[in-house]
Amino acid sequence: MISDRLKRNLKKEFRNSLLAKVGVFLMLLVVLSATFAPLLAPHNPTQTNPEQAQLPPLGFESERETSEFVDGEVQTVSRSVEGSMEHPMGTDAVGRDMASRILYGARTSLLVGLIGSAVAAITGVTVGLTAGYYGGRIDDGLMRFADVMLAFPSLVLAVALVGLLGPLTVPIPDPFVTAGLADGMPETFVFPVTVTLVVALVNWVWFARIARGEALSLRQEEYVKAARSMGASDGRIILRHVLPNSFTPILVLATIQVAAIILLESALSFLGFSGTNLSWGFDIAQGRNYLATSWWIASIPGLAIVAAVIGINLIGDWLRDALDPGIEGESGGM
Amino acid sequence: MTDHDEPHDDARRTDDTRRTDDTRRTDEPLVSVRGLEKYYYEQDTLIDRLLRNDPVSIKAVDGVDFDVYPGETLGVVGESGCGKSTTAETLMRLREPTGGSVTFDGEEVFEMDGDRLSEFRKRAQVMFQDPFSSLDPRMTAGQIVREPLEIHGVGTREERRERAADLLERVGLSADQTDRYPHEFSGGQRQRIGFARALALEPEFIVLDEPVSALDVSVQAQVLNLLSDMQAEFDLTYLFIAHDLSVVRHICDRVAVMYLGEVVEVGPVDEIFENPDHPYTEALLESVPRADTDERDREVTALRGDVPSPRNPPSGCSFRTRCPKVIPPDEVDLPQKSYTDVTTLRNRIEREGLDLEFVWEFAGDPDREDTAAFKETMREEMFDSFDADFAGEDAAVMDEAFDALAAGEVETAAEILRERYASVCEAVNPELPDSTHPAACHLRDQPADVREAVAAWEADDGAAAGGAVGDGAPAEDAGSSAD
Amino acid sequence: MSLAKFLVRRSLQGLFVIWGVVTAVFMLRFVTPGSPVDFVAPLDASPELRARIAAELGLDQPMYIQYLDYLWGLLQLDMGYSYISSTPAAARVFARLPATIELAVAATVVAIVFSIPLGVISATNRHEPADYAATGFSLVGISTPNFWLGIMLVLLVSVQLGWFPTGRRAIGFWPAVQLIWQEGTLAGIVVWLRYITLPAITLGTYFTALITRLTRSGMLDELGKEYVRAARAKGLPETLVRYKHALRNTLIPIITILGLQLGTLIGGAVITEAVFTWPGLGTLVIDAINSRDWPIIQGSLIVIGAGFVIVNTIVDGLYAYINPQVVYE
Amino acid sequence: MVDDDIPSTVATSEEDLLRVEDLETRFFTEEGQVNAVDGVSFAVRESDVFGIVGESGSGKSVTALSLLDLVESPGRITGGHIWYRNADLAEEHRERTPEAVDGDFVDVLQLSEGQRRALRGPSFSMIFQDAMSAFNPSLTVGEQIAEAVEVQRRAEANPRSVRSKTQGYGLGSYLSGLVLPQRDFVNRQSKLEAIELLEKVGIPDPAERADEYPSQFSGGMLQRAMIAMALAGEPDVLVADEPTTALDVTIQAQILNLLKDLQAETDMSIVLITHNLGVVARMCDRVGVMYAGEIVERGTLEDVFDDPVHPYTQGLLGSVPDLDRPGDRLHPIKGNVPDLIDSHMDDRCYFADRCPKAMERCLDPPGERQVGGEHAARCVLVDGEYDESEALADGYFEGSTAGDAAASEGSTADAAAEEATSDD
Repeated sequence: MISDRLKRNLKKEFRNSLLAKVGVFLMLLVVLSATFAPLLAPHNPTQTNPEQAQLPPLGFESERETSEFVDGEVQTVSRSVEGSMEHPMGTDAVGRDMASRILYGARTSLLVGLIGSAVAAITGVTVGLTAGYYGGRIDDGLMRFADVMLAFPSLVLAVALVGLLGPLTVPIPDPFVTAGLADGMPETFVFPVTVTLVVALVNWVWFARIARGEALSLRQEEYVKAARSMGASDGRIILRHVLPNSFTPILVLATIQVAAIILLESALSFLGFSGTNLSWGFDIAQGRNYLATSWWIASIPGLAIVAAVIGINLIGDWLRDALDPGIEGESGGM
Repeated sequence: MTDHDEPHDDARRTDDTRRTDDTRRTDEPLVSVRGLEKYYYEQDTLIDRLLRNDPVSIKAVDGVDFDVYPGETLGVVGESGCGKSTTAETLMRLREPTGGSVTFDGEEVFEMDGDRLSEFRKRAQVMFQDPFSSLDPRMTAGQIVREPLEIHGVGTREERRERAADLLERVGLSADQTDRYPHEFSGGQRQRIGFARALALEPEFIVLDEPVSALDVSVQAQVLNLLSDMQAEFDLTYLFIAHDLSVVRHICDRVAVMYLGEVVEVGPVDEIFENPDHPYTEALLESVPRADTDERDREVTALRGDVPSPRNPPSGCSFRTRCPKVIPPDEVDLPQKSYTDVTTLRNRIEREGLDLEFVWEFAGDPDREDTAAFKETMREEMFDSFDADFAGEDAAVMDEAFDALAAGEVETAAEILRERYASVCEAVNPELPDSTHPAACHLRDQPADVREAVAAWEADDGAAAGGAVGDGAPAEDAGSSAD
Repeated sequence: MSLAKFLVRRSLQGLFVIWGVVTAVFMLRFVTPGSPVDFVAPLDASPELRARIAAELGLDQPMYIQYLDYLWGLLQLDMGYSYISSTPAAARVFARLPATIELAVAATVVAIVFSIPLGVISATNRHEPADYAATGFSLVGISTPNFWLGIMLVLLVSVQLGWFPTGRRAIGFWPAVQLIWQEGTLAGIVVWLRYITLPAITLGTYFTALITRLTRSGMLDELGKEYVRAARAKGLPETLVRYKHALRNTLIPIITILGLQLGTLIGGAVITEAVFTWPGLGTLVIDAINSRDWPIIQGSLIVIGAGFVIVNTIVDGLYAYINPQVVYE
Repeated sequence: MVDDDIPSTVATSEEDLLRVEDLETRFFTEEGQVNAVDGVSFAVRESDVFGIVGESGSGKSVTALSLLDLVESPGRITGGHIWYRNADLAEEHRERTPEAVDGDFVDVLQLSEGQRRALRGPSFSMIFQDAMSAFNPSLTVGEQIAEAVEVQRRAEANPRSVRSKTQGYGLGSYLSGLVLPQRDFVNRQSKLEAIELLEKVGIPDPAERADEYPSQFSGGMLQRAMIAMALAGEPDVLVADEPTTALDVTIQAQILNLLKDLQAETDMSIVLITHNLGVVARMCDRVGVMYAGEIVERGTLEDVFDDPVHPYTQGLLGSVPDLDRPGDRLHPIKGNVPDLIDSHMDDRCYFADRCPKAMERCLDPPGERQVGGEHAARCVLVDGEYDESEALADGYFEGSTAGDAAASEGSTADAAAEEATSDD
């Protein structure tokens, strides 16, 4: 679906734009972390170790209060701890390695983001193209339904649905561990199914709206009229003419939606609704209780989210600039 | 409606091939359009029904008749919004008609389905106006030309490929350009690709919807020549939609002139251009600036005003609001120019809403006291030569009307003027009579039923002084019953 | 079409959507696994007791009766009684509403005050340091999860510097204003400001960033249009070209986008409330979900949904008022 | 780029109001440098209509914008002079910038930006092709015309020397105008004048129409309103860029009649940009034919239409079907308009690749040659007849430019200007 011209534009835009390069770099970082987390992680991210709890990141110091026997009495002693290579990003309240948790957290964010966005896109585009192409009552019905969906803030709806349906998760065996390449790492990866479906459910409307708008205007294009005058079936017209020509804005929206969904997932995890404890949002919620003593537990996962989302947004801008130079863009759709 | 031309197979228009003999045409029309209507409705949603808003109909095409004979090029001309493109798209079944019928080679197009529709889609093609939007930007030239063949399952993959290459070459592109995308071609070349696509299924009939209006003149000439050559070579019948009269004159055999959703005049191209029968056609021709050094000194009387909105079309003849030749009633004896001024004033009052406040201000009396000044302003501003032309009864009626206006009684003024000056043009809608060069104008021959309606109106006018007929509704019935 | 007709039409549409919202919220209970009885009845309740509780809650009726009952109740602002506290749900929901509205309005004010000048500066100084700074800020702003931003603000500004409280709401805006003329003291407003500042910034940052982006690109778009060229051709001062012509047309569509973004604003408010333990609808709805307190869940969701529709209807009306061409189209 | 050695000064006249000399406007786009206007010279006489005719991408619209200094980034006027005769202005600048003054003529391009801006309205004004996009959709038509009136009123209220400074209507003034109606830029008097202007251009019920928005106007009425706006400053030169292209013929006839009447009434000069040879014939006294950024032929209307020398002019006239004398096949010009990208343009006569009479001599860029009187053309055929022995071989240019030229119509000069402004 990506023609030579679009490829050329993408390349040209990439060469000219520093921001596009930064975006691709950040995204690569997240994708590589997510994929090779078991190989890259220094520790098992779920392994607790009270001895090593609340260690600061490399290069930082932290005062820690411990109970020690001094002169036969239990006393609270303040002691300075330094970050070490052992735990480059420090450890959390129960001594789990932050660096490993960040790497594994990328998996959750990325998988939920990509699969959620894909499910939303497929549903929304199918509905939207049909409604826009046929118009009339089908279209009216969809648009009123979309209005109702839009009336619920996606976060509120997601919280309600996940909270009420309960967090279903599926353990997926980790191929690296199965292959014996990463001993000591978690054997399965916990994929939050409910969260993924719910984020898709609350976001498909955006795709439907964009696809509908595209279909409505493409329906008026002379090449679609020409195809009809030649006797092409509706199915053929939608698949051969309407879908390919609405692909660009849908792709741009899908990209932005990955970012939106990562933010949504982290918010759900933060509120404790996600069902997995290997998530950036979950760690922020944990770290929130230790702000006064261990700032890094809440800060570092947040930075990871910001970096990932910036990366995706930059890629979205790059795609939009490259794919849509002349066309009046509906700016993002959200 | 029959035409008087012989069939021909050479579309190149040189003077010796021009057909001027008067023998009636014996062959059957390839395409025959009768009473074609396409209305759109506004304010027709559920909420409007709840609010009891009446749907507003927009009569984009309002009872169009014409025939296209095998081998000829019928031009359809008119200004934007006259319904010419809608007519073309409706007759090709790209839009659902509101009424009327279209036959193609004797078969009713609107009743076709399945194989018969598919056959029609093969034999009749459309070529569109916009070189940018008529080709799918994601398909190569080759794919575009192959598409109709694929849809109708013509030939093998290899045969289709060859045929597409052959077609592209015929329309003047080279074989190595088949894998290029539309944006790699210039506007003229894109139109050639669109034409090759229309030719792919070896159709008999092609609707050319403004095929050259988006092109520069030098390129336009290339494409026009191509269209002529291909018509001669493949024995094609064209319906040529255009707004550019010189192009129409160049390429068409017969011409239909459209105004506000109706055909107002049809005839052989030379007759239309040299002896136009309808005042609109005449005005259209006069308006075109000629590329000639004498042009600067040619006196051009431009039509007044704008085309009325199709939401609120005028009663009777749709052209009467702009027509310089509106027919005065028998008892009125004014020069045409002054009568036209009266009709303009009446249009302002009845249809557009005259801004009295501005007249008062213009008269230098915003407090609305000096009626004499008001009347003076009306006479000066609305009329060319009031004092010379209006006398006796006319002067009295006008004076009475101005008095009413000065008093703010717009309805009364309208009534006073209508009573004396109502024209047959606003009462009865003229139709196209059955002839080789018909015009829908009361100044020309009219079909018997229109003549009857006129007679009835005149009788009624004489008796009731024209009051009731002027509002158009009953008159329009009289007109449309003639279908 | 006249403006009045347009407004009537738009309001009817809004009512229709609100009805959809109510229906959707009502249906939610029937697609959720488990019965409310499980949460209300004691763990060891006998079947008889469970049946009695169900009857008391009206759950033994057919679905359509329950639906009609609920609709009828809503028309009288009756949302049933909380399963947990047995107080009227409507009272609890409306008691929490002002806090959320205050937060949302404060955040919007923050956003508008900062974003539009930033966007204009950015667009009129294209490719200059100010533009890069504004673009950079807006990129980071739309990419930062607001709950994390809130926590970081608490960490830096409250915990480290101690400038603002870490959370909660000490006084409502309206009581604070009343103090001014009742007691003649500004102390109430000052306290109100101290407590709302961090939540408002937390919630407003995303919108500041978003509107900055929209203003910048919209303004660049408008400045490239023919009417701007025509305005310059007639010799109009550049100030008027920019602000009277281009900025005006930039802001008109942004108003609509903001209406649609109200959902994101309320969603953001929910989580911001969770971070700052702000006693609004968000904290109410999260608690209610955790305890399956259906009347509260339904009531809050309906108020949020209906609020969204009402605000959007008003926005559309305003839009039509300042930009009459939409009515004529 | 090496240009011709013959200076392009043709028959200067006492009555010249505007003398454009070697004007160059370029666009610096990502595809490369686009020479939209490439050494254009012409003169406009007082109360004369000068037509610039050419196809899309010939650079005619950019020429129009250059006259008013409205070329926007990435475009820039890179060279040439626009001499404008205005005794007052010349007097004012004689001391300060003597190099910009020549007799009563002032070189507009050598003035400061503020001074040039002050000339828009009273000296130069412009009407655009598409009135619907040239009006701000969210302000009433009357308000927008009143702005033009107000600009003029304020300019007159202040002595000429500080005129550019009165442009300083700052953000503060604007904001206070929003709050206090009496501080608004447009006052009641200019609104009334706007209504009078609407009346003057033949809009019925002008007081009512002044309060309507552009979308409530028909195309023809809005074009009239734009003419009213352009006339507000009583300009010396009205630049009309395709003023009737978007209109139907009957409305076009109205607008052309209106322009003729107004010109007769006000004695202004008009520079009329169009692709329609009929419009040129109807309106113009003198004509320049533009091709690929150059004026290839110019002279009086009779010179150019009855006696064309340049094969492009001949081809253009031969391409138009004649309304009154239908007949033979049309004689189009083969090929397509070049894209004006500097690196694609060989240093030669730009028309040679499409010219039926191209000779080896055409491979050098031809300078402008006098045909006689005011008639001049950039073509070697002025010097002597076509010589078949020197003809370029068929297909001489193929391969080198044909493909590129075809691919590039979208990025011709006007399109480049368009893209440049809409690009984010």
